[in-house]
Amino acid sequence: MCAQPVTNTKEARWQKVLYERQPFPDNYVDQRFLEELRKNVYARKYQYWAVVFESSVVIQQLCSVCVFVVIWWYMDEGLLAPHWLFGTGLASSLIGYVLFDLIDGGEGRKKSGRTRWADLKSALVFITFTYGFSPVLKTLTESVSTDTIYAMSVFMLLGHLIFFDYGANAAIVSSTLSLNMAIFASVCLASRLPRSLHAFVMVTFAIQIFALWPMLQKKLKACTPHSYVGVTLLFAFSALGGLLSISAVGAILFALLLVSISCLCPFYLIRLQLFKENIHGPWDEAEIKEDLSRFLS
Amino acid sequence: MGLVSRGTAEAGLGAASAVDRPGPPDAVPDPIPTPPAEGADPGSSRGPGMVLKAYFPTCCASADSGLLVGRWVPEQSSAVVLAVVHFPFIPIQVKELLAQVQQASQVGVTVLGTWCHRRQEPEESLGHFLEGLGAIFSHKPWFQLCRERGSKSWSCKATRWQGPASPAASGEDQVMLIFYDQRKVLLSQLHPPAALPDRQAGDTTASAGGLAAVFDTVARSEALFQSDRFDEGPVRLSHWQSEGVEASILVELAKWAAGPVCLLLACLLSLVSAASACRVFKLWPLSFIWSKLSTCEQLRHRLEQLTLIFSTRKAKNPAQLMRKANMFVSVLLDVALGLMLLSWLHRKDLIGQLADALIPVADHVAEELQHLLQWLMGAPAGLKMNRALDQVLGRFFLYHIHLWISYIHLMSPFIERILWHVGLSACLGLTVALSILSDIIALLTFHIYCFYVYGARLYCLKIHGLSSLWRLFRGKKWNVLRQRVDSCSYDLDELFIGTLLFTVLVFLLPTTALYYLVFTLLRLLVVTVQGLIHLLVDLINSLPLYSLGLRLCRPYRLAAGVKFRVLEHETGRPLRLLMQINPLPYSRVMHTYRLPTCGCHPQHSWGSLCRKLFFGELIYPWRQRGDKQD
Amino acid sequence: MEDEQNFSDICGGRLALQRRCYSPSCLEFCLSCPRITLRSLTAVTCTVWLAAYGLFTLCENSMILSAAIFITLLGLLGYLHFVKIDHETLLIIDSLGIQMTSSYASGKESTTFIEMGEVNDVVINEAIYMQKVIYYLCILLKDPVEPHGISQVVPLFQSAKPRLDCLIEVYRSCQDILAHQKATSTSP
Amino acid sequence: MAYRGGGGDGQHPSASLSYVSPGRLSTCRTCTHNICMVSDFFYPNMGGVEGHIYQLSQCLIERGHKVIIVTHAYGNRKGIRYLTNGLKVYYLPLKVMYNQSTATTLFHSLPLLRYIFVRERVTIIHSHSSFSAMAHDALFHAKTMGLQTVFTDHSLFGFADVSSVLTNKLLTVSLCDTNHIICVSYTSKENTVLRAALNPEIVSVIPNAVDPTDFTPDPFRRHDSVITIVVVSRLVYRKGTDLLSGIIPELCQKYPNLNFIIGGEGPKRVILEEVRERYQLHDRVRLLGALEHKDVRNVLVQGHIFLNTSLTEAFCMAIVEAASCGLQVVSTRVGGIPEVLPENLIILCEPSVKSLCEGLEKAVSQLKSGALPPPENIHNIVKTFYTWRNVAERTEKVYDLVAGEAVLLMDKRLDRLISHCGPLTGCIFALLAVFNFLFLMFLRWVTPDSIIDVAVDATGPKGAWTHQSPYRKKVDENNEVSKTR
Repeated sequence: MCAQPVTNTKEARWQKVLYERQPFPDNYVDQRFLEELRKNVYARKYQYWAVVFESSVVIQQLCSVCVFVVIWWYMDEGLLAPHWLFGTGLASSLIGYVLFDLIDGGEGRKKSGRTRWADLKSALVFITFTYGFSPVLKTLTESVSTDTIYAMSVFMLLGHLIFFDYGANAAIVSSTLSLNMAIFASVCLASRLPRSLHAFVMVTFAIQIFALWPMLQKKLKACTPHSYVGVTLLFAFSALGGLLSISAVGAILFALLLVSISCLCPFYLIRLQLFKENIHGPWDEAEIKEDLSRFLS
Repeated sequence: MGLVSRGTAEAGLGAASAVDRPGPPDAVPDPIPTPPAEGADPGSSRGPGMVLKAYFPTCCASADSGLLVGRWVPEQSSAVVLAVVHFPFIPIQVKELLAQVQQASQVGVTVLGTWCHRRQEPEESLGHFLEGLGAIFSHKPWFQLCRERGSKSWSCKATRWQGPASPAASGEDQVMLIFYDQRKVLLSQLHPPAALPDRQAGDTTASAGGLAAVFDTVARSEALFQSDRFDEGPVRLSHWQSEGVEASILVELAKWAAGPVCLLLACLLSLVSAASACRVFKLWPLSFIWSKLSTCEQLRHRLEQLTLIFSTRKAKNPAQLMRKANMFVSVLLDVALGLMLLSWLHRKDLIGQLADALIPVADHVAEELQHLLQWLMGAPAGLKMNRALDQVLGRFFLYHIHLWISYIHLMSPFIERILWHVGLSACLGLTVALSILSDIIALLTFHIYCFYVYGARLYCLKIHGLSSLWRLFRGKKWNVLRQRVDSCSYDLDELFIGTLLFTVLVFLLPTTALYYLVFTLLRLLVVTVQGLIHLLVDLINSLPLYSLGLRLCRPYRLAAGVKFRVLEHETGRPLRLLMQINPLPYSRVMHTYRLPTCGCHPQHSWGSLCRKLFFGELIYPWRQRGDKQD
Repeated sequence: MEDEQNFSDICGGRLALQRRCYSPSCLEFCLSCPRITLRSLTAVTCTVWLAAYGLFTLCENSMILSAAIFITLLGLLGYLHFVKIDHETLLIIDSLGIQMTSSYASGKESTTFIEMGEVNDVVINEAIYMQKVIYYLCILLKDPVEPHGISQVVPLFQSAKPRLDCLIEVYRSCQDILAHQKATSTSP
Repeated sequence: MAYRGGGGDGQHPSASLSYVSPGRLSTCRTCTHNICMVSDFFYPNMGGVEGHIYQLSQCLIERGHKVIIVTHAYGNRKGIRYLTNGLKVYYLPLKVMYNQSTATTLFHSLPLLRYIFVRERVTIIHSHSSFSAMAHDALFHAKTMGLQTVFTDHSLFGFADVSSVLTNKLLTVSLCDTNHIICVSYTSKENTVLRAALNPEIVSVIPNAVDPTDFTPDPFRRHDSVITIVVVSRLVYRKGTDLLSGIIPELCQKYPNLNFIIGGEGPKRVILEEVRERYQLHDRVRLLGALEHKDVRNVLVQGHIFLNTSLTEAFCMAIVEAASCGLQVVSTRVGGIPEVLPENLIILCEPSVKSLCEGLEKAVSQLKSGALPPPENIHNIVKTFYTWRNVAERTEKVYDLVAGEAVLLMDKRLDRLISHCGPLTGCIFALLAVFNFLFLMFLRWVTPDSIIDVAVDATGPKGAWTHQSPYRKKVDENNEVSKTR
């Protein structure tokens, strides 16, 4: 099926154009076939310790969930007085609040333009609503069986860990959803506590550890990485200790989990990078580099 | 006698058995040229020869020889024979008669040709005489229809005289004989009615589609059929005779009497309607109640129907007449049924028993409801309900039921009298009684309705709150401008409060949902009963009984069209068809003549109904009449 | 005058086409399906009754048996009266019209007559039917408002769906008569 | 002409079938083929694939082949229809799942397709567009029935994300035992070969074409006082509408006498309107909305420069049409676009606002200096490039080649599936193929080929379309007008 006899294919050189009839069959394969094929154009090289450092965010979140559960267990057992927890929580959050402004000399506050009055207002809202709702929370789930509640809260906390914003830009990340799930779980668990004061304290604590603490972490990580690492280690060890006081097995498992996440996973990530094979060529859909929003805003 | 003559005609056609006689008998004055052989292409051999159609009334099949009187429809090239003029006659008188008929009925009735019916041995003279007639009544084509003694073989030829001057140069045409029953065609009414030409415009406009034209001609030339067989007119015609005169006298009497009666009744009805239209009833709460009570609807509907029936104006077209008749019959049937019901009720004092039965029944229902509520306030079917909310709702509803029972007991002494009057109302018709029954049911189940409304509102509130909070939970919000869900960043405290409320609502939902479910089921039960009653009422209201009866007893009155039967046929003879009326199928009768009902039927489909139920919107019985007097 | 040919329908069943020619201007086609066979009838009945008997053995209630008998009888009657069409007739009368009669196994007949004035043409058409693509004969009705327009398509021989060869037979004769009709109606 | 019923309006050639006796319908042919084009995309839907199928079929019919088209029902346009020259189109009642592509179970379409293939005596199945599920179904069934198969790929696909990985796997399965594949450009060929892991020898490159008579220049329609830039494309992301929204303000601020005419509709129209709002360009930027194919030329001839901002294109017909109308083309250098036009007719830029603006400025400066050749010359050059007749004869060669080959038998096909598509997928689809074969056996048992009526050819060597009364022909002409548009 040649357009012309095969003899003169020698002198005529094949070109990659469609607009002129060439003395080659339609299914002719030139040696320049696939020459524009590229591989792993956008592949990135990772540094081991950098990856470990990044993974500390996950560690933090795991630890905060663990701490929360431990505290709840203590209160459920009645080993921990709500007043004491409330006091410590209040103190620690005040300290955190002061730190939050000290770290970056308050330009973060300037940027957001949020006044202290607004902070005070939202704090008051928290306190009043939680206090007002605590009796309702108390009677909310009494007819629901405890296992259901546990299952629900475990599910919710897992969701919180999954959807949390670890700094990766993926589709499923939604900090709102993760926070809401955490609050939902805390309410479920709080409704199991003996008295309404307990419930109140539990929910406030949940807010502190799930909403306020990550903010502070982010800022720490941004400004003073070293202290951040220190805080992370401290936090992790405290969580482990708390867990240890409940069950040794749990503590060991948790420790293994932490180690694997912080050390093994980065190692594997870097190993698997070698096998990456990503094909690129002229057929790829070109993506627009510059942002076009400036024309619209 | 018309009937008799028609009977013989049927026999005369001899359509039944195929007796093949040897070819055309020599008796025929001039044998028709035999049509071409089967195989050959008819178009070519016949040339421009047009097939003429001669519509011949079966009742004239046995008439003596004479002249064919009828109408020639050029556009279908068909001749509609209406009657036969017997010998002897004086041509002038025939022409006069035709002129009278023509100006009476605006139909171009002319002499189409000759008709000879040989009972005994053929005599040559008659044939020639008939030939000669063509010269007197000149018409082209000139039909010569002839029936043999054996009454099976007919011969017909149509000649186009090129003027009387040269009778030799006459072209022959293929003729097709179509027998039709004059009476049926006269009385039948085509569906869908063809565009009938108005009387003034005359027969020039009678160019409605082929068969419609034939029907129209026959229908309009009634004037021809007025003359009875016995009155000694100058001209003796034979055609379909209307039945005996006595019956017609009765009819005349009825017609004569109808006018004043209608007038009287119309006056009465106008009085009633005026009374009902009095301003007192138009005040707000009353008018609202009227609009909600099915009884009033039904009465209003009946009133309209009666006024329409007894309006002294004449029905313009047969459809309106049919409609009136249908209404009349349905009203009659309705009242008859109602009277039967009444008699049945008043025999051995059923009313009293009912009244005695009613109160206990209402009490019993209330008891059952109380039990139901007790059950709900426990742990029904092991469901996880919130105890506090459960108690609150339960008490609330129990209090309602208590109120209800006291109300019933308050009105218990009057029940019997009320029922008595209700029973009397049955003489206005069964439908009225039924709608009153449905109203009573609605009144007696008012508490269920209240429960339903409370439950539905509560549930609806919860559902909407939950849906919006669920969006907040996912960090989304409903954008009103773009009508879609956008993502938005909430403040911390907004999130917290939203989630708190969300949790609370989620855990409280099952309780509300259960109450809602139970009461919705009760409500649906009541609504279904009411719906059934309303359907029955609508059925009685809308059934076109008169048309159905007509279709049953006189199938030819309502014609969907015609159908043809090929009569036993032999070569060399004109093709003979029998045209019969194709009666309207019952489904189409129903569809065409069903009367408009007063009630509007359910607009929402099942899907939308389920949606409404799920989202806790209020549903109403079939006629948007759920909320009685609130 | 009258001849008979055998054809098959789209599912391979037998069909008999009778062609009666009363006069060059009047033709009649009668397409008759095979009658309901005793075997299938007995098969259906027996299955129903066996099923009923099985139920009866489960729950001792003689109502079931009588109900089954009634159901079969009613079903048979309904089938014969409303479903099973024995033969379909197409009567074409030049310059008068086309008449379609379909007569059920119970003897009930339903007739429709279309005047020549309304007929635009008789054609063979293709349609997607269930999981098949079939040919069928149909009458095109004139659109009263605009000439050459087509207001409706009336399919013929709907119950017995004959194959193409049979359709062509009928189609040819129809076209002959229609052609003559057209010729005469144009020439006054 | 409005018709009721599923029958559609196929009666005109059928009405003339009485002149053709069934005995004449001999099927096996040596020189000519019975081709069945299968695709989800056909008129009344508009686009590149639709046009390709229609024009190619017309040219093949004129070369004496028998061609039928099978697609799914669009609205109440179902049943069987005839287009110009008796091109027969089956609109099958199948469920449409996602933008005009039917849902596939790989089995449910077998009975109808098999019936059609048998009654039309089809010898070659030619499927179009890898987005069309129906096309893949048809390939699958055709192989089961032992018919030759050809596939034309009209689109490019990436390898990066999950969805494309899956689709590429399916394409591999579908093409691994297809006889021949046709691509519209060399880039598209490379892409397809990579995606379906094919032997490049069985992949031919046959470009699209445009009808040069439809796209003739008309210099008097454009005002030389202002410079007009024309954009005709669907306003979606893949066509680079975002780039356009960046280009418009840049150039409009730079050149006072520069106008834009934008034809096309789509979800991205909003941002163009926003840009127009912001910079008060209502008098200089005209948004025409959706264009009929016949109006495109009238829009094109109003402009001097044609701008194409696509982010990916297999073979961009729009720029060929524009060049054929004598416009200077400025386009992004993506996909197969560099192969379509020679350098002197096109200005290629990188897919970014900056580069495109530079390209446009270059074009404007050339225009002002009068360096551009007059439209007639451009038209005369371009009209020699791509013609449907050329496409048709090259496709015909492919058919001849394929008709020579043997279709894989069942066992070989299974081996090939398992060996070629990886163990898991291969086994799954081999199993499906076996099921399909059993289903086909069942269908053959239920309705044997012997009782399936052979369709009357409207086209092809013994086509009944040619001899018919002039009245019918007239009717069909205006049918065709009402249909193909």
